Amino acid sequence: MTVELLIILTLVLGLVSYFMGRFNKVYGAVVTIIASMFVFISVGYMANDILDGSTFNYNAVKYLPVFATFTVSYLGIFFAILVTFVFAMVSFFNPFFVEKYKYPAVYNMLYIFSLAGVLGVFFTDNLMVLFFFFEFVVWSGLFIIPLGKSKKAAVSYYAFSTAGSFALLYAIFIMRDVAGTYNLYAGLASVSGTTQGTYVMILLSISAFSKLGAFPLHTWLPAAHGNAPHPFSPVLSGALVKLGAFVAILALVKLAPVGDLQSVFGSYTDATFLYASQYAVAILGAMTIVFGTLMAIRQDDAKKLLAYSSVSNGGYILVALSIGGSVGLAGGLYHIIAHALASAAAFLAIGAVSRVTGTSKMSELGGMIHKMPITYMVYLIAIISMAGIPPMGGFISKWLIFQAVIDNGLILIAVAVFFGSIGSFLYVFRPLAALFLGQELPQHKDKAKIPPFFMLLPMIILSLLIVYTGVFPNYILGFINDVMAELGVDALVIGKYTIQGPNGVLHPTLVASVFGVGVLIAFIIFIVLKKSRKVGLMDTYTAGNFIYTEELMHYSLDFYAPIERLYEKYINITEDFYKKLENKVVDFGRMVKYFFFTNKPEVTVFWIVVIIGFLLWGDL
Amino acid sequence: MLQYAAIAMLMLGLYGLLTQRNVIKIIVSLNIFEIGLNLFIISVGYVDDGIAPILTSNFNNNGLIFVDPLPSALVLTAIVIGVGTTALALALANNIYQKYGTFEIDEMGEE
Amino acid sequence: MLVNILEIVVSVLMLVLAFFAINSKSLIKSVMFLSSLSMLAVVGFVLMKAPDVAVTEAVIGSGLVTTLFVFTLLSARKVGN
Amino acid sequence: MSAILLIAVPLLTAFVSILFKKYSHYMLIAVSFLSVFALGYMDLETITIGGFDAPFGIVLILDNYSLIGLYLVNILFFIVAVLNCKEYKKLSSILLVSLAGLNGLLLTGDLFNLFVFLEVAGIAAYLITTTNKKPLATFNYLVQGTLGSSLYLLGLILLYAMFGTLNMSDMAREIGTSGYGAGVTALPFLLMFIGFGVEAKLLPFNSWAKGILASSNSLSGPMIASVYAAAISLVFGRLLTNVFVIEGTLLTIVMGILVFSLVAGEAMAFSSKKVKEILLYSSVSQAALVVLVFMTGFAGWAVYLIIGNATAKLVLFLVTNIAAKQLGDDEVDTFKGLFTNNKVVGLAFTAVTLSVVGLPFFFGFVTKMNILENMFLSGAYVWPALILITSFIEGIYFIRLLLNLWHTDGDSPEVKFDFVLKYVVVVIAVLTMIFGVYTKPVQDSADDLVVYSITEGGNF
Amino acid sequence: MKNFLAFVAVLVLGFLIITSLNNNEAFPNYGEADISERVSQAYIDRSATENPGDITFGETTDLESGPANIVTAIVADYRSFDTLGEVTVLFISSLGVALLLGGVNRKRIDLDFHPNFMLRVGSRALFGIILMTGVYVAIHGHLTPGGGFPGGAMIASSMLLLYLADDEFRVKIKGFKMLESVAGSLYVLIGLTGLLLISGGFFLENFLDNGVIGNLFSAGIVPIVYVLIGLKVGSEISGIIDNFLTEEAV
Repeated sequence: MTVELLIILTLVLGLVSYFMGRFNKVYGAVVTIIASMFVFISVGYMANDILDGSTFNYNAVKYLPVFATFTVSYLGIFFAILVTFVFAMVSFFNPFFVEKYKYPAVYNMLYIFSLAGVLGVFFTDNLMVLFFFFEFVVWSGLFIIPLGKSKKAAVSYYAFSTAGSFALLYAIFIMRDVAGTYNLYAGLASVSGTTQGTYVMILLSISAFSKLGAFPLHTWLPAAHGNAPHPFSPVLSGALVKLGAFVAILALVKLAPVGDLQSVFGSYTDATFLYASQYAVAILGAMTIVFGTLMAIRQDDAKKLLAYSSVSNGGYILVALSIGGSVGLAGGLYHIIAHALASAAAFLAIGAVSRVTGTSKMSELGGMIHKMPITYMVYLIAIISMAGIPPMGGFISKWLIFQAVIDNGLILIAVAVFFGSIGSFLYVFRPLAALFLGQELPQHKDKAKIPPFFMLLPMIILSLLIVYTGVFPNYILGFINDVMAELGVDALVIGKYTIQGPNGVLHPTLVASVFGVGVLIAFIIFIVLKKSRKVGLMDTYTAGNFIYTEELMHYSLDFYAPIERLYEKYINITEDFYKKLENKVVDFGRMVKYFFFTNKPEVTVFWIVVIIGFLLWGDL
Repeated sequence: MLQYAAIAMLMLGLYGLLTQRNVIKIIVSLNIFEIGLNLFIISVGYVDDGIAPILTSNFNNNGLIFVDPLPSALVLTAIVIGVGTTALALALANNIYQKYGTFEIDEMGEE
Repeated sequence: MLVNILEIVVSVLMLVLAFFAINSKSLIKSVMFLSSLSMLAVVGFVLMKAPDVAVTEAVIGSGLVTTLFVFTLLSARKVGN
Repeated sequence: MSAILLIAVPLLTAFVSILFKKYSHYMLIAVSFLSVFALGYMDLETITIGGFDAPFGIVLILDNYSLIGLYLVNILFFIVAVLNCKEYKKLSSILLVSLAGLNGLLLTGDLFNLFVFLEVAGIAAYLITTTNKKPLATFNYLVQGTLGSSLYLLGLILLYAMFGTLNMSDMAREIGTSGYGAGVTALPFLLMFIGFGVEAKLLPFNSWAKGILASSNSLSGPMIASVYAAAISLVFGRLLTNVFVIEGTLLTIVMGILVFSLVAGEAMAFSSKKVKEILLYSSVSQAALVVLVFMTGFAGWAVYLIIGNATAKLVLFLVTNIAAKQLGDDEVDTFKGLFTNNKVVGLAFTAVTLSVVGLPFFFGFVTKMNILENMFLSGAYVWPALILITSFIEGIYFIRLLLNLWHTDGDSPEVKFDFVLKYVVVVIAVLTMIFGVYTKPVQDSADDLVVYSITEGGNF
Repeated sequence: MKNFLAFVAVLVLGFLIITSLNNNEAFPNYGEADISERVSQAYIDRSATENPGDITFGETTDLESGPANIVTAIVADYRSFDTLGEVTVLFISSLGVALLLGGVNRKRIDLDFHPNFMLRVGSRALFGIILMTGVYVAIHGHLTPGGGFPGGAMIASSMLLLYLADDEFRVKIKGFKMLESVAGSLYVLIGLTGLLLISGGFFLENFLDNGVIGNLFSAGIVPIVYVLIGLKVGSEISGIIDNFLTEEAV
């Protein structure tokens, strides 16, 4: 199975799912499961073969146009296997949600198409093909998002993604101009270290930022993730956003940096070893972390909250990649995995809740743990990983990133990184408390029940993997070392069970077992000690008053109001900026319309006179 | 001289189109523009001491200086085309008058 | 010489008539000015040795177009009443 | 078969048709169909009229370039005619003349003859727009159109006074060999450029466009925005590549006009809330893009751009006008959810819109990408950036429009599209997709077209 | 104020154009045009396809183009295709006027002017004379100034006279339509004859004998074409006049 064949087959499966979907909505959705599992397994085989040093030629191209070429690189495999896995897991949700869409068959088809697009992006070594598939993913997503709640979200998704694609395209043209070929590696190599390299780097960064939802190109992401159909949010956050990380690696790692930082800032900087471009990206990444965290704290909609957490995690990835070095890069790559798994699991959990309740707003939910305990566990594990608490995968990656930041003495960035980490404690536990704990709401009491097995299955698998990445990271880190070797970066020093950072050694397994013991003890205490008594919603009183109505007494609503008040004036700066930009364009358009389009011929005559006069005036 | 007058008439036509907001006046201006244009075209073909480009009795074309006949031919076409457009414009003016009851564009209101 | 003077007179008259035709307050006067302008243009064509054009302009430009203008104004006046 | 028949037969039929009013629309259909059909039997040649070779007589040039243009214009004309012949029977004779005029425009190799056909086609266009029942807008169009073609004639006469010929290729050769600088031709070329700019809707000269297209109907909308726009752009392109020499101040002015048209067109479409206005301002911008591509010397791709735009605008204006007629107005809000009940038409509409925006797998993507690539390779770095920025804006408002047309919170409006229309739009949509995927013939022939139209198109 | 500014603007523009043309080395000064550099020289010498040498009025035969009036030679022979287009313009604008002003039941506009008996009879007589003049001008188009267009316009103005002299008068539209259609069709058909019936022929080729230059019966198809143009123009303009002079019956 060559890459080309895989992509073509995926596209065909997409069409099959469309026609199946026309015939029966659910069958069509089942096809998406089959297709994405098929793709995942194929990529898995491919990865296995490549790791074993197989000689099978995956890159052969037979059917596609001549210029389409593919190269199975470690980097591509790394991303592909992660993303196809997320796709495969999420696809199990499709049959349960497909009923609600306006155009279900279209949803199924586009779901598979975006998968095909992702494969193309990761495996091609031709810049035009890269752009082609990049756009393909954008467009597939574009038509899925409005099937959810909001049309506006789709428009802003399109706007930012296209800005990114066009930046990429322009960068491609520059590389093509210098290298004389559309080959990805030749192109990147040819501009490395030159002036054009700077432009390419900036353009690729714009592309990466827009895709990754990093500050200041992040405004689309919460809207799109928050409003997309429930099964598509995890795909967006866990898989498609990672395209940005892929481009970021091209821009930050594969491209030799330009511009010594010291020549730009003189001796005022704390990062003498970094280049200006990398430092700028790192600073923006740090701002992204802070911004995402602050915004996530304020959200009421759990999906939006997770979306902002995705923004913030994108910031971590950018920081890690721009610092580079073996620790930084390894941290970045590991964080990509950790966040993909965690956010997919978290979004799936919330999707499962929303499926039965019809809302994902924290103020309208509560006490779901009673009916959906497994979903609760999944969500718990996911957010622990997101907050970077051992023994989950998020801890390992954050540890590596911290190591890299501290080791390089980047104080400003370190502050942001730590702030983000603490901030994530603040926000990830709010949905936990609001959605799952607390009082069970009467309006959802009857509807809530344990999700069907096929919805639980992917959630459980994801949770197990999150734990696995936290406890035994070394196998994956070994693979990451291969990737880094291909990228020309020194390998991270890892033992059988240890990770060697610059400031010390981490024993993930040991940490995990300590935590495990702690949890075990806590569980035993929980079992042994006297159980708390369950009371009904009415069977309680507050501040000396009896409660007479079954209304929600929510302690997680406006929980951080004091903190929010500190910055609520500034939250809309970027949105306002884009809004203003849009208004400027609209005003300009209106103005031109007003001045040029009347029902009198004099306007045309006037301009004719002016223009002829202008020409002849020049002659005088 | 007539050439300058022709250019000046072109400009007056433009001036009319630029300032007039009466349908009839606009058509008049357009006509002035076209007359200016026709004069200009003919002036381009004029030769001092040339004779009209018609062979008449007792003449041999050898040694005679004719004015350029091609501009005349072009102007013939241009005049007729001009009449066609003017007729159409006037018919439209008639329609406009029937619809709005006025020839003044400013009194018709924005559509 | 005579021709030159004639040219200048015709040119100046034409320009004056054109100006009046554009700026005249009354539409019918405007049309009449246009018609006389057209007649002068005929003289111009003759001066430039283009008899074919002169004949055509005299019949079509000056006669016919004026008639159409007048008819339009007449019918408009009817509607106006 | 001589290409002169493409002009003579419609004219003859038009003259005859006024005697048989009842059958005139059958004549229209028959003749426009035969024109398309007959194109297959035309040989590429230079046709002399009246037995006098160029530059003394008038010649028609049938080369690859005009053949493609003829195919495009005749097919689109046929489609529009078939869809409207019942409703606008009265206009059949006029449409026949307009067909002759358009064919003449595309074929002629003589600059003055071009003016004549410009007027023939132009007057036909004014009459077609009278069906909008907006006499003032039509009057405005007429005045500007006449002024534009008069300016073209003025420029032409200046050229004639300098170089003494009216034939295109002869003129180009005279200019090339005369040894005068570009300064002497700047004024005539500017005048001619403005003349065509008025017809081609370039921005400072197009105040007629809104009045005409914003209140267009299913005949005038597609006719003006698609058929006429295609023909005018193609002729403009021939002049730009073969005759005009644009340098120095003139180049600055022309580029200024084009950039302004491109950007302002998109901005205006972006700020519009009516479907027809969006389409019309977008076509202003597209027209400027076409001229820009011709100016930068990629005639072949400009032709494909024209083809893409013309077919797309045909579908868009047809669907919009039919829907607007049944719904009463063309506000986006009224149109919300239009396609939930008309999925077939909706899909076709979406496909062509996406092609205009430049989605991969569609024809528009292929042309746009190649234009950008070629521009970039020729060392022009600014134009691709500009085109990308405008496409970005274009994408946003088209996507916004599409989403509105597919999704609604309330009830979807009921609109009936007849079978022929459905068939036509689906075929066009499918073709856009086929040539978006199977790009080889397009890629190959584009280069031929460029070579041909520059070296031989003017019968050098 | 606005008008004044506009006036100044066009004045400046006119000045600029005149200066630019004066400075233009390629543009000939007024009266100094060099015809021999232009294609027109070939029209004067009739040497577009052959070299006939000197041409003498009334003697030289079988030139490539026969009319003694060089302008007519261009309009109706060398560049006859333009003329076809021009006729079409008039045709379509008469159609357009009919479309815009026409209706099913139309009656004359009341002109507030009722001609007396003398005027009516007198104008009938004058009508004939003008009509004859028009036809004459059209037929002699290849010899003298004038030709189809002024001739046609004269025919139309004779109709106009009838309209003005009789407030009940209306042209038989149907008849004019017929004339217009037949004349136009014949023009195209003559063109097509050149193309189709003569082997190796061209559209609008002058396939008849050119005869002696200066004779009434000379110049091949030119007089025929010019008469057809005259008839067509006459009927079209009469149609236009009729449409302008009538209104929808209420």
